[in-house]
Amino acid sequence: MPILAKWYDFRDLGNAIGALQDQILDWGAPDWVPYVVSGIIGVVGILLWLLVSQIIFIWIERRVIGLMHNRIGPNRVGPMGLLQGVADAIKLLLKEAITPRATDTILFWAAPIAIFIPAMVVFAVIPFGEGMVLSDLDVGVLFFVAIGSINTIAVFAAGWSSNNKFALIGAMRQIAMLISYELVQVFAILGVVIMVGSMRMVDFVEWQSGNDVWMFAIQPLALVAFIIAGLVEVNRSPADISEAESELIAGFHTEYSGIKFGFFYAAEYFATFALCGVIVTLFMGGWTLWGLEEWVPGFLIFLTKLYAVFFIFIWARGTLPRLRIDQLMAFSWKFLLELMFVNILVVGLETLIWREGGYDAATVLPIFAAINWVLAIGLAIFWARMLGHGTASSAGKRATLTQELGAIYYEGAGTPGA
Amino acid sequence: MEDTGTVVAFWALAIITIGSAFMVAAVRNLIHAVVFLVLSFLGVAGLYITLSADFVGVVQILIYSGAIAILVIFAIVLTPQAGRDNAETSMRLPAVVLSGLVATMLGYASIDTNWSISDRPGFEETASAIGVALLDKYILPFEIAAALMLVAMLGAIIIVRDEGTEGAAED
Amino acid sequence: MTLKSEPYVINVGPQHPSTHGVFRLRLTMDGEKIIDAEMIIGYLHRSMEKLAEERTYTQNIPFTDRTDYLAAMTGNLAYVMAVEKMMEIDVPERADWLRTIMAELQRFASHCMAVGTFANDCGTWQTPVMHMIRDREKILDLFEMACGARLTTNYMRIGGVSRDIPPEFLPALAVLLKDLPKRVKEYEDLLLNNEIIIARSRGIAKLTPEEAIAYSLSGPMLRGSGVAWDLRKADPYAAYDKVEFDIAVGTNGDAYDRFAVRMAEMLQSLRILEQCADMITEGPIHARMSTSTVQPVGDPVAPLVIRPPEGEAYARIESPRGELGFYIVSDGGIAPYRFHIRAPSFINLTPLKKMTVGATIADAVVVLGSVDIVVGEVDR
Amino acid sequence: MTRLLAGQDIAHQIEQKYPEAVVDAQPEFAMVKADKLIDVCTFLRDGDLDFKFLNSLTAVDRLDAFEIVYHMTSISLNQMGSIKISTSEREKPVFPSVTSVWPGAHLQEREAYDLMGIVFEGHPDLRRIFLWEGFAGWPLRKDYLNMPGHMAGLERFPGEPGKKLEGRGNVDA
Repeated sequence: MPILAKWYDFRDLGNAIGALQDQILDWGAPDWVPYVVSGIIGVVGILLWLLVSQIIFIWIERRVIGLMHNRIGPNRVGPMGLLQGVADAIKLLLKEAITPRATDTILFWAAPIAIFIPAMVVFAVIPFGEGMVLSDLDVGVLFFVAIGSINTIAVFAAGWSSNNKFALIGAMRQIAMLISYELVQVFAILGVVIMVGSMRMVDFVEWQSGNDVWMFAIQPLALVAFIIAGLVEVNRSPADISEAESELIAGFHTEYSGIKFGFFYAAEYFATFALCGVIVTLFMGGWTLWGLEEWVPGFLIFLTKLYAVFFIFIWARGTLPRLRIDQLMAFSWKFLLELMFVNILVVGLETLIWREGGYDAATVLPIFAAINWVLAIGLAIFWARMLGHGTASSAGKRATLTQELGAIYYEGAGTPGA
Repeated sequence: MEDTGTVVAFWALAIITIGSAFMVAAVRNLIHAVVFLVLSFLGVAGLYITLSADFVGVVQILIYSGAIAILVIFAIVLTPQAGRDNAETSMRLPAVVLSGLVATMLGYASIDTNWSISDRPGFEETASAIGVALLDKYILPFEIAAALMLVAMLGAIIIVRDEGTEGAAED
Repeated sequence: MTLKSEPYVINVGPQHPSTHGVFRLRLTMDGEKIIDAEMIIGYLHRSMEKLAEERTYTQNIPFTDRTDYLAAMTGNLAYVMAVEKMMEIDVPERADWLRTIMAELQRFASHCMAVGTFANDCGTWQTPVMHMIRDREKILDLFEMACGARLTTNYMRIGGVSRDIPPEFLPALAVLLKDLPKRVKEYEDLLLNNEIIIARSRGIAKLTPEEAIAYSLSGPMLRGSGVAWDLRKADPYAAYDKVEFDIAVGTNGDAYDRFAVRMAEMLQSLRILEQCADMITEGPIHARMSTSTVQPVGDPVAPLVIRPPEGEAYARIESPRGELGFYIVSDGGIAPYRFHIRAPSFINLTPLKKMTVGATIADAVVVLGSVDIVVGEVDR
Repeated sequence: MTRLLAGQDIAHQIEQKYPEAVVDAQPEFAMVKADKLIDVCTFLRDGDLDFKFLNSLTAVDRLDAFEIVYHMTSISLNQMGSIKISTSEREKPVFPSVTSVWPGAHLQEREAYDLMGIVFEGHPDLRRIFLWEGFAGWPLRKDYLNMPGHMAGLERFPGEPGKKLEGRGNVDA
């Protein structure tokens, strides 16, 4: 496929690595050395990209939120404030990492690392481009969910060991949220896996480019649920409950300072990048864009899509207020999970009909898309009405205006927030 | 299984698993014990992956270190009487002797028997193989397990429910 | 199988992002539920009532800016009206109009802060409050144009106002009155119908009208519980009897309704300002003081030392937070014998314990946001 | 307009129910006996005067006596009135607490206790509200931390001609 299969054809990084491996073998190294070398190059590549994009995204996020607040955002450090990320990193490095006296030192020291590692390991599975996935597990998506579930322990260790009431409440809230939204996340992915028929990340991309359709067009409900569950998992507003500034100072990482806090801060960004990566791979066609990947290197398309999804998270953070912890839990157990069950049932039936009936994709996919869109919207409204959301008593109401002095307008009908 | 990478990985993971399992019993602080337990779960998951049973390995991470560890943590945190350290027992010596005996017996048994290496090639697609096996060959145990878990969940809700009805009901 | 859980105490404040100043709330928690709430105040207590006894009536005017620093104009107006009531001075009409304009501008600016910080407490990342602070800046510019100060205005005098508004004030006000209503409608659509804010504040800290009156709440707290009681209508002062406006009333007495009442009052303030802008008359801005007071050399209009007759007076106005009253006792001296401030924020906090017990920390923050306290006025 | 009820009208109403409760009736207020306060206030609240809203409760130190001034409003009738109670006890003035009649007085009575040292019997939680527990003295009293022979308050502007109040010396030119 690549015309110039030379090592400098960077459209497919595989060439460079392939040329390097042959070179090493010519030097007569044992057979496992090129395997290790390409692994290291892959890891270093991802690490560099992560650090650079995190530093840039600190600036982009604060600028975009600044524009939403019609103020300027960081512009002091470097030209147009571009070095803000670097300044933050240096500041965190130089600050003294205080360990409060009565903490459980081993856990206190281990928690930031325990949060940082899963956020990095997840990138092994995400396919950046053609042949550019660090380890092509055929249980790729499940690996992403499993690693996501490890940082629950790390959050608990952080909250428990810093011996601070606020941290403990934050940690307990975080664990409760993570567990209930992990279910929703797994079911959202299940819908997609059923339709694609495999859990390999590269298969998702090939399925979507093969049928020339993006998965979110066929399964909107799964995308919405996955984004909401993702928001909760990476603890970003409107679900940043455990570090809700207005209530608990900074949730489970109240007691951390210096580079330990830097790890928490970086881990949140890396987890969000990973989440955006998985969203793009599962729902938005990974590195393919209707044939554009022939000319433009796949990973550039993938990264632009990833940054676009990240922008949606920033947008949500800038505008939406925060839910209370019990409302968030009720939303997951009473609303999202039921929608996911129905979604899996419908997708399962559709795939069964498609596989058994032997129809080809072009005729059957538009029908499925129509069914799923109508189902998503209808089901959401119906179920919300069932739970009493859309009814009159909980609608927004302006204050009544009156001229009559001393009159009583109290109805007392308002039901507490559902 | 013989190339150097997996052997090195095997021995590294074995040491991690056994070491953290031993630390679970030896360490004083209960929460540290749980963290070491999680470490040993991850070690076992690594061992599965060296045996190229990747689906089981990943599910091991998801289920054991993701859910069951949290269960254990909540159990520890919510039981008020549980002191935060491994209780000091006078049975320390007999425990060591007994575990030593069991360890040597198992070690001898595993080294002495000559395991027959099956010649069938390893599965590439482990996930679908397990899925197929679960849903046609072992469909009955699969359904029974599902029913059992459902009953257990309902039981848990009922225990909490009637105890908290007056509190939870109206507000 | 009851789980034995011992309650623990959490200090929300005095240094805390959402307590609107140095206000400390000590909560005894059982898990997520609050079982006891106690407010500890006094961190900003400057004992103004003692200081005022050592200064002449005119020297006390700057104190009234600093009790409720978010609504300085209404603070001046209340004190000045109390002294005028004692000395039976009637204020010229232009001064009345100026006082009404300044009071309504101050109400709009203060409600901007109140509504913005309430949305903040519900969790929005400072976005609404930033937009509202931008509108508040425009009003502070008007204040600066009128009396040179943005926050502690010190604009009113006993018998009138300190200086007339410059010629470019009214055109600037007209420009402002053209685009502010659009802004407030935008906030209403964005915040009033926002499901998450409704979920967070509907049904929180409900107070029936009888409870609200018994706890002597006033302002948006009282009107939020459905009692249509507004001092601008009940006891019209300055030029309020010459302008048309409505009283905004809530129907469920919860945090959401107080928030909705404040939003509606912002629109009513703009309506009053439009009428004042075109009905304002020319004329003197300060009453001619009777000779019984000590006349300084030079300016016969504003006497340096005012000596009210012996007696007492209680005057009250509708400040953005509620009924702001001044009870002044005079013994014929040049300084007030007793200077008592009836602070609406302080008294609106009476049912705080009843409102927060049983809720969670997140609700306690929303309740505090809906009460809209200014700690300078709470502690005096 | 809010109708200001004269002290005499209020006194007249009170006398019908409690004949000997009224001590003095001035245009601005009606002075009531301290020990009859609770009955009078409950009557004022529930009677046809309908004073359900307590505006403010203020303690005044009249050198020879302590006064508590209650301002009340009737929202339904748009009327306002005020009553006073007084005691000459200087060391430990004690008054009955009206929190049972108007819960709104809770914080205001604690403030009066904290700044003026007036004890309110029957108050559910009488503690200092602004100052810390160990604070000595009551700041708002006229004789608080006074220089001997000098009473607080500006009586005459230095160099100002005009009459000088007895017993109220201040820094004289």
